[in-house]
Amino acid sequence: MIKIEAIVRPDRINIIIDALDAVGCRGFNVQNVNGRGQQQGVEVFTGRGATTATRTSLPKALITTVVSEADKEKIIDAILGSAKSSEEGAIGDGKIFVSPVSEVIRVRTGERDEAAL
Amino acid sequence: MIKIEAIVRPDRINIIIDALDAVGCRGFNVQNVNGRGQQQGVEVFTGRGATTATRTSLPKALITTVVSEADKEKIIDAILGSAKSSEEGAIGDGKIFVSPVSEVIRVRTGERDEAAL
Amino acid sequence: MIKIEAIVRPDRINIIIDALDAVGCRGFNVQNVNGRGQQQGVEVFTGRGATTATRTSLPKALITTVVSEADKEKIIDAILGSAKSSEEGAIGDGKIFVSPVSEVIRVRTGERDEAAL
Amino acid sequence: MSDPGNVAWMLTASALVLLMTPGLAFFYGGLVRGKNVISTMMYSYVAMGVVSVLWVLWGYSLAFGEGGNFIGNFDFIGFRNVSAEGVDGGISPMLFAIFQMMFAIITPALITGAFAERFKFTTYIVFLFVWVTFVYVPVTHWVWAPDGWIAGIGALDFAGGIVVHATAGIAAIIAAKMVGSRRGVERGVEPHNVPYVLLGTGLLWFGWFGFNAGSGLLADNVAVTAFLVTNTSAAIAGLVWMVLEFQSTGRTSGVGFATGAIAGLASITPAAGFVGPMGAFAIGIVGSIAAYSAVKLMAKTGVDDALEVFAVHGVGGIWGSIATGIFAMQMADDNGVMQNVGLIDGETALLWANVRAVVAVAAYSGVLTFVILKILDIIPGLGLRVDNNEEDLGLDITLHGERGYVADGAD
Amino acid sequence: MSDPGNVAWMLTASALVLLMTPGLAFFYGGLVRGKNVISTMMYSYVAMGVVSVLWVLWGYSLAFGEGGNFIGNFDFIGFRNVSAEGVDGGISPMLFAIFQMMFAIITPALITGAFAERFKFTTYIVFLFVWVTFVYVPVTHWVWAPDGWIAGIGALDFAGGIVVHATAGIAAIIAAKMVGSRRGVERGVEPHNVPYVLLGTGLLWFGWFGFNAGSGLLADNVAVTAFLVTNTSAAIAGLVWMVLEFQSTGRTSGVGFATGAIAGLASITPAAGFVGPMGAFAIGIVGSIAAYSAVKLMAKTGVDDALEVFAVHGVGGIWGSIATGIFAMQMADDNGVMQNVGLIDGETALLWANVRAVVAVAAYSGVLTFVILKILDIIPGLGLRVDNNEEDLGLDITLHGERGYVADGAD
Amino acid sequence: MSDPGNVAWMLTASALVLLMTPGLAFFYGGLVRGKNVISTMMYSYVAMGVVSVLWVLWGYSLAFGEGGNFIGNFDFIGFRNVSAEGVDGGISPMLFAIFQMMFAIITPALITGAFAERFKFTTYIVFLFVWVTFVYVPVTHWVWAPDGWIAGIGALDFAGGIVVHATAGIAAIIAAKMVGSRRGVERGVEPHNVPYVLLGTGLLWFGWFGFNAGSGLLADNVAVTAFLVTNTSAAIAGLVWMVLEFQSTGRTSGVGFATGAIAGLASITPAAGFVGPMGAFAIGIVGSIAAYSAVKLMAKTGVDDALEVFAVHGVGGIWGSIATGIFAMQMADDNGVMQNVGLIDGETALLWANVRAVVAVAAYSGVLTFVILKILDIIPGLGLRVDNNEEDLGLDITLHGERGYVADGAD
Ligand SMILES: Nc1ncnc2c1ncn2[C@@H]1O[C@H](COP(=O)(O)OP(=O)(O)O)[C@@H](O)[C@H]1O
Ligand SMILES: Nc1ncnc2c1ncn2[C@@H]1O[C@H](COP(=O)(O)OP(=O)(O)O)[C@@H](O)[C@H]1O
Ligand SMILES: Nc1ncnc2c1ncn2[C@@H]1O[C@H](COP(=O)(O)OP(=O)(O)O)[C@@H](O)[C@H]1O
Repeated sequence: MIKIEAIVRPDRINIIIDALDAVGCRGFNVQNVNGRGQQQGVEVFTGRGATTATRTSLPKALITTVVSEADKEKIIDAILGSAKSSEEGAIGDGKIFVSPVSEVIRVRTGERDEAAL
Repeated sequence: MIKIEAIVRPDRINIIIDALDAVGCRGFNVQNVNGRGQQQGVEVFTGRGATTATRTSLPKALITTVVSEADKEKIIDAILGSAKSSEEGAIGDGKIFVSPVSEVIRVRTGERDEAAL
Repeated sequence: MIKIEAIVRPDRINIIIDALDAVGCRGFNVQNVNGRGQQQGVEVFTGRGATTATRTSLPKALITTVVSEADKEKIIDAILGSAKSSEEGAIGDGKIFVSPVSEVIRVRTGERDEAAL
Repeated sequence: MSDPGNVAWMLTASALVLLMTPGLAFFYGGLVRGKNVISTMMYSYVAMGVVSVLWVLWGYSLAFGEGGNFIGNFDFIGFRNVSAEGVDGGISPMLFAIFQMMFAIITPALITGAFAERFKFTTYIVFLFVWVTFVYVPVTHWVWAPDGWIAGIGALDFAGGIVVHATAGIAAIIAAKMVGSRRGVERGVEPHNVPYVLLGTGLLWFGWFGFNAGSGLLADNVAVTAFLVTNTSAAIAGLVWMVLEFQSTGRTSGVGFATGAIAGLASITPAAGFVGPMGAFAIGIVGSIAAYSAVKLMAKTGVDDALEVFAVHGVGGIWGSIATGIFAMQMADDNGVMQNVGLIDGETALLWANVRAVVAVAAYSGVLTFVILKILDIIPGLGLRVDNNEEDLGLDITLHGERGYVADGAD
Repeated sequence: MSDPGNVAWMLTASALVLLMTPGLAFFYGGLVRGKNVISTMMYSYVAMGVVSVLWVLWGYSLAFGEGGNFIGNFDFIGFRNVSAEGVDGGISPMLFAIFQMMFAIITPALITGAFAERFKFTTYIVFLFVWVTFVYVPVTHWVWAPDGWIAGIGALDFAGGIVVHATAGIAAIIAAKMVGSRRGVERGVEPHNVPYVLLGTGLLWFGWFGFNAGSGLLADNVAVTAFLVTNTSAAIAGLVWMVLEFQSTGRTSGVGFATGAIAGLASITPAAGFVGPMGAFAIGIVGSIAAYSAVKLMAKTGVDDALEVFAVHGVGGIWGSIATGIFAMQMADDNGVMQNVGLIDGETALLWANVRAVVAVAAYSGVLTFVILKILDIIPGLGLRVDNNEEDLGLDITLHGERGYVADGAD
Repeated sequence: MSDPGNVAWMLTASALVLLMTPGLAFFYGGLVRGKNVISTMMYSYVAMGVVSVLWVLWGYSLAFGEGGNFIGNFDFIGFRNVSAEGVDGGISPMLFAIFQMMFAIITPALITGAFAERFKFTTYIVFLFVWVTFVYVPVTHWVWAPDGWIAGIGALDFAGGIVVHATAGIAAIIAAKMVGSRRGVERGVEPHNVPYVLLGTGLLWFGWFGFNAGSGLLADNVAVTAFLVTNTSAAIAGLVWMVLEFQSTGRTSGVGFATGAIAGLASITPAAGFVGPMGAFAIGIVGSIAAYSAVKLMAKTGVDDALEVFAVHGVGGIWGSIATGIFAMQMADDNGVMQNVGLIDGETALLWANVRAVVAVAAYSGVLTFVILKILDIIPGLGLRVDNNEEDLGLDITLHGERGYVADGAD
């Protein structure tokens, strides 16, 4: 089993989730993070508004789903197809990370691995 | 070393932490996520209350602890034994994911791996 | 490629990010978690202030960056060099976890692996 | 005709008392867990809806109609015959009825702190109608209608220590016991948003000036003293709570100071028009110590009065009502001759009357609340408590279909 | 000289109405997504800046100068000749001008709910100046200046159902249509902070006592009735909305109760000085049902009036203005003889006048708002809408350089 | 007997000024980091406790007793001899004392913005008692007691530009310097909750009507003008700040508008009863520019006046006090003959008196604050600053045992 972590724009979440739904991925979780990459932070006011600083990072959302190897490509395709902010994409659209998971257990039943997904 | 990530109901956190304590796991961290699996989202109001939408996901908590392989089963048992919302368990009680960790370093001392846990 | 996750004190974040910048790590994300280790929680008031309880965990920040193996040590050194709360370090300064990542994809371009970092 | 100054002040005071209910919503809403913040606040807000309607339709009439010692009559149903015409040296009946309405709104809202995080919202709506009609309205008649029996025995309750705080406080503990403890609160609940608690405290303190300094119904020197002692009691009681906390834990919580101040406000309420600043100090100090001790005691009883309504409002209001009998200053009688009133001037009549009043009202509120909740519990489709799953997920999302806070992104 | 009581009440009422704008900021700010909370609140706050200045410089003069049927004149430019000296049996012109200023502030702020989360802030500042000058000021003159043509046809608008709510409501729907829908709101937007919505509701309800009970300009019995019916309509309208919601979904949202209450407040506004509590019930109930239905209907039109300004304020204000013609009570004429006024007493003149007034004002506000926005859209450097990237990131960080909430740690 | 209208207004005004302190708590609380939100708010809230008590016990007596040029006496200790009986054409001494109490509460609370996020709470409690007694009380006596020496030289401070804002502003910068910079703020601190800043601004603006329009102590035409100019100055100053910000960064922060408005309010305070709307424009515009520049300058000094108390309140109050000498309008003397007062009418006496007053008060507040803090620093068990670990973890959890916000789940 593998874990797919996608860092995406917060405003794309609903559309990405629909895409995941469409390819049959119904288990996932989402959280808010702040991230930086090529996309730089923005200038923000600090103190009483007359002085500014640069915010290092911008809000991003992190979707995590653990799936069987077999489903990997279709999930990735679903994300790639839905996460771009525009046709051409723009810096800051995000990244997908894939990593191994050795075991999965469903709390309710104690089922393990593929059965637990 | 392995990382154990447990997605659980937010209202079980204290009880799970007590169970972890009991088996001697004293290092972990917790965060709030929103998740979906078999348990579906709920209907919520949007706009000015007269229209509704379906919330895709529900609040969950994610406990992460990195432990040595040897401790794996007792940690998992502790979680399984404490995370269920009722005797029989209910959909949405959560999942445990286990994945490899290749290195651990303690910031304070620079100690590595098992010594750093 | 590997994922480096550093759990650190929230008040060190800016300094750590500067250190990451200095060694050329410009992609990462940050989130807030609550954690416990050797550092214990603190006593807090509950209810109407006249009764207390012990908070299990304290606020920590989690910085995650995915980098190529080659960059691992310099990133770790950058974090170790910037995350301590004082010269000697103190309990609760945090931990670094390293784990494998098998694939990376840039959403915008579809580039994979090292090219996507 | 009413003097416009008195009208101006009583309009303002009425608005101030109305604002206390949103203030209470924030005070209470901040103290619960985030998954129940809307639910907790709505207990207060919906009281502004239900009780406003009820009061106009029948509440005021039953409370202040000339019906006899125990209850009013139907003369003022739908505010019929409630004139807006001013009267010399006073305010119009309608303005009085409006001012009183605001008290009727906040009293049941106070109770909700006891059963927050688990009481069914639909049942609560019914409870509001029934409890105000059968508990609040009669008690108000007893104490504040000229022909009420408690007014008759000479008991004094300036702004509602008996009518508001004692009734609500006793109802709270009964309700908390009957509804049962919240699931999983053995370790105590950390307030999810302390700034809301402080905001609520600020609005309550502010609004309480209308509550107490308005209760003389005129913009006169009684209003001025009432204003002063209200502020004094709140201030000293907040400080005393802080000192008690500091002595036992070495820290001083915001919630503690706020709670102390509210205890001080509840305590001074029945006495506000009758005591001076020194009386206010005494009342505030003792009120704070008593409420603080009551919170500690409640922790041992195992009754989950979630937001300590009994310990703070009930104990405060009861203490204040007794204290009125102790510290009330000399007052002029109908012939303008000064009469001793309080125990400190050697009179026991008022103290005794107030004690009887408190006991009677507490007993009445306790029994009636018990009976009302018992009946609501067994009516099919009602019932007091949400089911376990709803409680675990939180009442906001399950009963109100909303979450208090929704983050962008994380759906 | 003015009676100090009237001055006291009108100073208080002015402050209360001023507070409604921060209240609105929280009401609206809670309903949007977190990334636009500051932007949404600033639409209201900056109106306190811009309109206060404009009103002193030329707004009041054009609105209340004796210029003729359609517009005032320049007599009071910069508050020249606006005396603070009290007048017997009334308040000074300056106090009247201050009270009116607060209405001019909140009216354009109401509109902003329609285009929240996407309207350019700089353009909005210009819009404020232009819209208040060319829409609000003339309409106010028509309705409330003694020589205004709508006053002349005998239409009655006690506290702004026409002037405030109808103008803003119509402007809102026009603006929403012209600015276009928000990106990605097809599924609806969950309010990001319901406690803020409730806080805003509390402050609005509180401030509305100044709005309505101040609109008689005296601390007298009209103020008292206006106070009562305001509260009554808000209360029943909130409850009605809750019942409608409960019937269709089995749940009762905090936002729904709040929205109903606001609809009730908007509905009673034009009638507040002319009806009794029974009229208030009728107005509140129908106003709430109408606004609820309008929200449902709007969802079908595809016009993204983001915070339902038209459905709630527009429909409420229009209904209330018509209802004034129906339920207005008998009033004394100049000779003190009671005259029938409303349809329920068999008179149609007022109803007819108010209908004409609403139609004229709605048409005027709609056309002018359209023209103003069209012009602002094509002026280089202005334009109505932020670009897609700014909208996606949120207006707070892109236009205001701030985030509503910044967590420690996570930079 | 007092006219009920004056009593009504002054009760209202007193309540409004009291509400400013919670307003300030939110204004300041929103500007700091989330880990210090309770700590920052408690600095304000506890002032409501401490100063209310102190004022009744000895503060009022020392401030307004007839003791001589420099300090009052003990005649009114414990509010002895402070009558609540109204007086013809005015308000009772007790109502005056209450109104003044609210000023004494907010003044030290203003200072706390300078040392927020690092000052020890226990030491702060002691500081409150000492600073109010030895700085605020004497200065108040000098300026506002009829026998005070500053009143004697003919200086005018309508509502506290000198007494409140100059004293607090100077104390703030001294305190900031002595306590030292916060750890790790080199990059500036983003306000953790901008809506709180805006809420605080709304409540302050609202409450300031009581502050300024109450300072004439009557519901008369002076109150009306003071109300108007207060609003005008706030409005224009907020806009000016926004323009300055926009010119330098292309964006317009909510905090900036808010800060400008507060600077405008501080600036108009000493002049509120003496100038008209045009004066208010001048005062607000210059006040905003001066405060904005001061914020920029402060960034270069390296003094970490965390929430810019000196730059905003100090500079605003000082400018306003000087501006009073410039723009004050003609006033009637005791014989009813109009006299020129301000520089614009060619008189220099008032300007000169006010400059002397400001210098004297600033010097006094600066020196005394320095001495008081020095002493508190060396008293064993006190000390000004928390230790590094407490500062890093945040004062909320370490000193108050609470976290501002607690999420469900994540323990
Ligand atoms: N090396 C990395 N490790 C972890 N997260 C990263 C890394 N690089 C980028 N990210 C995350 O992905 C987001 C988008 O990356 P960015 O480089 O800005 O755009 P793009 O991927 O389109 O070039 C960042 O905001 C950050 O959250
Ligand atoms: N494939 C998955 N990947 C990541 N998280 C998952 C996955 N499936 C479920 N989860 C998480 O586990 C939670 C519980 O799962 P759910 O399927 O609802 O219940 P159960 O495990 O009892 O069948 C979900 O809310 C989600 O947060
Ligand atoms: N085994 C673990 N798994 C996951 N997180 C851990 C573990 N141990 C510690 N942590 C995290 O690291 C933080 C610091 O650890 P702690 O033991 O308190 O200090 P130190 O590492 O300096 O001894 C904890 O608050 C927790 O968030």
